Amino acid sequence: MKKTSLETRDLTIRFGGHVAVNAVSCAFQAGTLTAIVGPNGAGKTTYFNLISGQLKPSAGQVLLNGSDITSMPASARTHAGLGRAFQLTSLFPNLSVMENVRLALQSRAHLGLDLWNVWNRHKALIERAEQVLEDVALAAKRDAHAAALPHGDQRKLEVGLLMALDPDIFMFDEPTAGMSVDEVPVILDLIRGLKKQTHKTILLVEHKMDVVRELADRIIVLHNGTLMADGDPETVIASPIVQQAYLGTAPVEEAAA
Amino acid sequence: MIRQLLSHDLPRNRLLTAVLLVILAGLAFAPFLFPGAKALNVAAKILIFIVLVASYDLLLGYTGIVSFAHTMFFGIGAYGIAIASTRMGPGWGSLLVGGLCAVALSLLLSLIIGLFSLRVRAIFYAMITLAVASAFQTLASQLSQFTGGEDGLNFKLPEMLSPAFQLAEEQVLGAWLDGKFITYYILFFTTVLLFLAMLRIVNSPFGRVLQAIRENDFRAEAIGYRIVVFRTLSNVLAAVFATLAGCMLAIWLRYNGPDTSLSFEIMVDILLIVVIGGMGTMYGAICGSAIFLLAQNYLQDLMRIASGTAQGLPLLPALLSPDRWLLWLGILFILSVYFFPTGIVGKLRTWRQ
Amino acid sequence: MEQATTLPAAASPNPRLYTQIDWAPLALVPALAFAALPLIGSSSTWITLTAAGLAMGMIIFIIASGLTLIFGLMDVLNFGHGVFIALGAFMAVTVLGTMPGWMGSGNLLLNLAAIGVAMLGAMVTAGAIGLFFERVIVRRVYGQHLKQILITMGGMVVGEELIKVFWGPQQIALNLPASLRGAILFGDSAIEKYRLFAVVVGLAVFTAMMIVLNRTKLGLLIRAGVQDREMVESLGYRIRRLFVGVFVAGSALAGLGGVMWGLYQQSVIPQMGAHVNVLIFIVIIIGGLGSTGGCFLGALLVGLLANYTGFLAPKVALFSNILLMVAILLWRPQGLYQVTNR
Amino acid sequence: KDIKIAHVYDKTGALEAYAKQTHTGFMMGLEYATKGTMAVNGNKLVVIEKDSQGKPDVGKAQLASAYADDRVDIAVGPTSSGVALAMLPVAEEYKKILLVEPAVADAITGEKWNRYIFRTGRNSSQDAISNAVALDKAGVSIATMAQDTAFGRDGVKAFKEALKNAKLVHEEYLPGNTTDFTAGAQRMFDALKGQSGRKVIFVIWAGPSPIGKLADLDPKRYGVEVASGGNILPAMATYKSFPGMEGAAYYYYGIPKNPANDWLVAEHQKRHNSPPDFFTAGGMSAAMALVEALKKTNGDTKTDTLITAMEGMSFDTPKGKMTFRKEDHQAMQSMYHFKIKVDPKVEWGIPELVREIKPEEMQVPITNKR
Amino acid sequence: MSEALLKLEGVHTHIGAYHILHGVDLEVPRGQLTMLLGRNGAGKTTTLRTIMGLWQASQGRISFDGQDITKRSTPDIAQAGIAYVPENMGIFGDLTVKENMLLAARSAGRIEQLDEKRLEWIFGLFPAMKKFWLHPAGKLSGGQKQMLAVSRAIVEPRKLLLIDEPSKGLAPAIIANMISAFRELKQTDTTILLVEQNFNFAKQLGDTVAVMDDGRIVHRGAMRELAEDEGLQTKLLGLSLAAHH
Ligand SMILES: Nc1ncnc2c1ncn2[C@@H]1O[C@H](COP(=O)(O)OP(=O)(O)OP(=O)(O)O)[C@@H](O)[C@H]1O
Ligand SMILES: Nc1ncnc2c1ncn2[C@@H]1O[C@H](COP(=O)(O)OP(=O)(O)OP(=O)(O)O)[C@@H](O)[C@H]1O
Ligand SMILES: [Mg+2]
Ligand SMILES: [Mg+2]
Repeated sequence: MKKTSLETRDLTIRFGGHVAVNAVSCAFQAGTLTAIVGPNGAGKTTYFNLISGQLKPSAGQVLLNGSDITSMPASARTHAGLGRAFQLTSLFPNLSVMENVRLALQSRAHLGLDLWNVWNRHKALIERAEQVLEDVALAAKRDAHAAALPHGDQRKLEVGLLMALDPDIFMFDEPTAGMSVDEVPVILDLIRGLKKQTHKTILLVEHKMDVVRELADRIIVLHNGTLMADGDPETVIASPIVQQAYLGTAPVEEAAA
Repeated sequence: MIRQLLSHDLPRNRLLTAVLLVILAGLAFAPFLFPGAKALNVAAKILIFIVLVASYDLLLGYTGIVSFAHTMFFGIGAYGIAIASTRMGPGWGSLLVGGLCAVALSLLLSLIIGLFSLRVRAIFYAMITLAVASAFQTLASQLSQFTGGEDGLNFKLPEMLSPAFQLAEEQVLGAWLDGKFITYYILFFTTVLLFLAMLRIVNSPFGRVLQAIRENDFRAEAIGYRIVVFRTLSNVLAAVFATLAGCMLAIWLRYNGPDTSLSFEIMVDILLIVVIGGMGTMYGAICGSAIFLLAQNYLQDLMRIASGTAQGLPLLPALLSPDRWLLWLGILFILSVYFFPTGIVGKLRTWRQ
Repeated sequence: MEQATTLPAAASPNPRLYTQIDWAPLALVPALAFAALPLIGSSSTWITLTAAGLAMGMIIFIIASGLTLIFGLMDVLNFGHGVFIALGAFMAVTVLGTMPGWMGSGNLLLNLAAIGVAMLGAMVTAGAIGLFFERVIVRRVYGQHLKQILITMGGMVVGEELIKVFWGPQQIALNLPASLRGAILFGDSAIEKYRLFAVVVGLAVFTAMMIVLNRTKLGLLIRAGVQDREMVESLGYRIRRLFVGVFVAGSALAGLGGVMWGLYQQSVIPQMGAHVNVLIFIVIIIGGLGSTGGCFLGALLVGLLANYTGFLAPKVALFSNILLMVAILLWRPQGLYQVTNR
Repeated sequence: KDIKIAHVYDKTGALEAYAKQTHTGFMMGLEYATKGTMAVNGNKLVVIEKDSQGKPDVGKAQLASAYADDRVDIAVGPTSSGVALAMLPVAEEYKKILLVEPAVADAITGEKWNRYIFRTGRNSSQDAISNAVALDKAGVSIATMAQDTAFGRDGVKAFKEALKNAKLVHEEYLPGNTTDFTAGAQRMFDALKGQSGRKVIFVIWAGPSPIGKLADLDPKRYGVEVASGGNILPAMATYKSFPGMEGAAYYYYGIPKNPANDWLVAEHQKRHNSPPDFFTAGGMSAAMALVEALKKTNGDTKTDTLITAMEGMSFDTPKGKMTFRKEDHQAMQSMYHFKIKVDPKVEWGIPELVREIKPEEMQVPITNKR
Repeated sequence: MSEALLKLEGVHTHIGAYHILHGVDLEVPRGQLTMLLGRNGAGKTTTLRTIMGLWQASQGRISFDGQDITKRSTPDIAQAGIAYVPENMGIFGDLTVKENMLLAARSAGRIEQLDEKRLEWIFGLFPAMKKFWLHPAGKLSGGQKQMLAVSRAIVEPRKLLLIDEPSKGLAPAIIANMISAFRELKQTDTTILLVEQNFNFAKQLGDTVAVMDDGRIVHRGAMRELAEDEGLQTKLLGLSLAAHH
């Protein structure tokens, strides 16, 4: 039995009258990649926001390695080992690609409150940042401003920030959306690499079913904020609810890939 | 060695380096190069504004916080010295006590303001600080038993710093070694020290986080920086440096009043200098202060000449009258925001790498 | 596939959720008034103070309305707003100066006509200068708050100096016309005639703004333009013209406010705009930065509280605005009415 | 040898308009006193203008620069009391005379005084006492309304001390930037309305006069009158609402009868197409005092010589004869008890002379320490 | 092949100091759906923005429906009959879904004037639009925003739609709806230029195709050709994903 690293209990959030995430209880295990699927607006991103602390739940708890982190701010959760890449790319636009990654590493090294040394005294951070940029295939653009990158490269940098944080729990929110077909493998390889490290827990929101099918150890389905299905990929994908509500009555492109 | 002193944040441009060296030399040898009460006064003001503006740059240029309460801290520093020297009589002890109390008060106030309002939207914060600063100014003029009200406080300094004190009987290289001379050099070395300290702060890992927060606070929080802590700290640091600048001002003027250190005009001046010099560069504070204060003090003289030559033309003499110097300063300012959005330093740096 | 069967307007799951009127701020004004009554004691004094305070609030609303309009729609914080107020007031001096006959006569209609002409003159001038201001100064800094603050501040300095060039630096008297002087008595309480006039003008401005903003597409378009100007242009609208239009309207309102304020002060000085800046900023912060209704209520609250504290504890009156602001912000950190999440 | 005089005044800033009048008056005064030669005893008078911008720190620096860089012999100015107070120690440091005109704060010739300070302008006490003399009758009840500043409080204090017969029933202090007077007025009405006899609100206010606004609140319904001192001409426009109002003024061009004033009024009308105002007369007085002193020393500008000459010196001004009191160097001068007359053709309420209050009638306290 | 509704000839675009488009030649035939493909940073978005007049072409000529629109302003170009769905969706977050749609319907002054039939058709395609009709658009989920952006472009008939990656972040069911929507639009004589990364999506829809690389068009032809030629796909698009299967 694998160890449960992250758990949500009855996690709920309401916006006005709308229940975006409705009493979701779910446990995630280290060494497992769980894909979260569901129609648009099902509450996947909101669920992530609740786990990583961008939103406060109306009810329910988030537990990390057994301890309750529901009242922790987002920054503290990051230090506790939760890492997150965003669906809508969120970078430091006027800083260089290198600096974007370095800042993440610096946070991980708890150096933020160092007022006295010059930033570049911490050589190890710089070397590590270069390594991360290699990994996400952005080494050539290390000095460009993040804002000037094309959309696909921005997505890669978004993932790069997450890699730099090197958390125990990785949360990817549609990491490959808008990325060109030849770039997608870069990200997929990274995720595959992570899967090899058995103590990491990976959560992945993804609409591309081929990707999900290939990577996921387990799939959970959110629909209208409720947890509708949970199980191994084959069963879940085959279930009528997923076929109808998510993939649509006429499954289209799947065969081609 | 110099790299280390400058925290590896060099001017990065020949011309800029040259400009900075000229300003540094001018300030270092001002009592010898430009004897005369007015010139020395301008030089001292430049020193004070370098500290004040650099501290504001820390807040605005690096952290992206627009605050109008910066003069409040400047004023606290100046009042600290003024009130202590008035109450306790002239002496080094009064300076120390006044300075320390002022710093303590600034720490407390900036912490409160920071915690209270750094959670609200940036533009909201700007306007709230504006209101707070104006209330503080009212308060200062109301507490007239302490602050001397609208009239302010005139006070004396320790014997050694008073104009009557003479270090040597004779002039040395054209300068009288009097109390003013000593005060000037105290200000000069304080400025150098404080500036280097601020340069170090913005180039520390902490300073880098401030820039990240300026760029995208949401993301900064998400990668693990508690932004309330960083913003508040940046606020507190800026406040403390501004307070020290205020102490310097009071020591130089041997006077303080609400208009001298708390007025909104000074706030406008600070903003102008930051922008003219170049936001988020630190060196901008040096270039900006030097240019702005020279303009402020000598523009009127220039205009006197200009309006003389424009005599007889319609409207022009009225526009060029030395009394309208603010008009031209305002126009210069608007133009500089347009054409030098990155300020002198930014312009020089991109001009020829 | 699910088919839509109902009409679009009724299709929302819970439309009331987003269209409900928020009553709490509205109740604040009467609440404040009645809370003051027992403290003041004499009811005639209370009526005098309340009426004066409400009317003062109306005047403040008029001078602040242009600023809220420009901020609410265009997200531009115009520090130069005060200059337009001063400009309006100085125009009133000039215009009324040419009509001593109408002003001096005791005939109410002639007096109002004279003021009407002055208002028109002030609004046209302020609007025209606003056009220039938008073109030359504000145009290039849309969406950049810091630069807006800096540039409009520069504009304020320049504008104030230019007023000195044209009208001189000294204070100029601006007398009320004969029939608006003095007060009307209700028993033992007195209400100045001019304040009644201000109430009428204030209500007219408020109604006009509410109609234009809520009953036409204009407000929507400009709010959209602030968020994503390129997109609005891509939808085929000439957003630039609209922006100019709003800026001109806001400046004209400031001009109108200047006439009202100048007549109230009975004198004008070039610095008068700068003097009211903090006051109107407080009002629009209380209102919620850009909400017309919020600004209106905020102005009334400021006016009332200033009068009550002025009577009960004059020292406190100095800080009444800021105390009110802090109290409101503690209650609602975004101001009385929040203009969505900008 | 030229005699250098610095005029340090608030050329720009909030008091710009007042400052301009002073400078015009000062220059005209030099011209009049030297009979157009601009020289005393063969020494040419050179005036250097310095702008204090209405800021105490700038005033201080400008004065220091005038004494040190321009090597002036005497300085004159400034307009604002705050600036003046900051400038006093500078005169002491440089051991040069500073002739204060027209800043009014009592402290200038009071606790902050030093022996290099002279003042031709009137001080707050003179203002207040003369007004008290004008209003002080038995059976009169008075409420004062003043700004809550040192200026206002000093004024009320001096006024109160000078009252012998009238009864002071209420002191109202309002913030300096008050725009709405309803609340304050209401409190004064409450205090006065129960009184019998004549009821007066006396207003001491620097800057735009608020009495027009008081008039709009209809004080007449309680039988309350409003009284105030003189002011500059634009400010006296509001006085038109108060025909018959009494008070005491420092200067109004139509009141004093003497050659200097006749010349000033005629010349000013000729050159500037307007009558001279408050501060014009003050500026001229300062100039005439200066020339008189230099004449006494035969153009000697040594500070001690000048001080000796000036202490107790009497000199002519557009307001008649003034005398520098030996103790505190304050110029003792006449004030004018007036009554407002309204003439539709004139833009302001005209203060008509009731009586000249001679310096001897006013016990202006000496508050400095020598 | 039918005549071109939109035609780009030798278009160059600079952004600041960067030279992004190096002479783009592109024809969009009337009544057809043209796919514009290419890897990240190839210049697809820049091409669309240049057509809309959001960037100025520094060289070359763009003509639409027989008129030269190279130097026209963006509102002018839009009024000529072009709707645009930008890469970042361009949602007005402060306005409700309804208000967003209302602004897109230029002919309508008030909401009641929106074409009801068309609206129902859109609600059928994207049920979420109906559900969140009066919600602030900024609170929608990523995919819902994308739906709104597309809905806005089709709320009124236009001659030409320029759409930048509409499928990203959409659930398969919705993608299927969108495909049928575009097919229906083609029936009503609407011309579409679509930028896409999702080749499977592109394959099902496109009539003609153009592939960009490094600011130039490197391939033009019928979609069917490219769909059948895996070698060409790998060469032009680096379709290596197939290799993992
Ligand atoms: N504002 C900008 N400043 C500088 N360079 C830019 C800017 N916008 C785009 N670029 C550059 O222009 C090139 C083309 O970008 P464009 O966005 O058109 O690519 P794209 O084909 O749409 O890519 P993607 O599929 O990632 O969206 C890229 O190299 C990008 O770095
Ligand atoms: N701050 C908010 N206020 C109001 N409603 C919200 C807010 N955030 C999300 N919602 C609503 O909650 C629902 C879930 O949104 P969420 O972003 O979690 O969907 P998602 O599953 O990530 O969809 P997608 O696949 O399109 O990204 C949506 O209907 C959205 O409108
Ligand atoms: Mg999502
Ligand atoms: Mg693109």
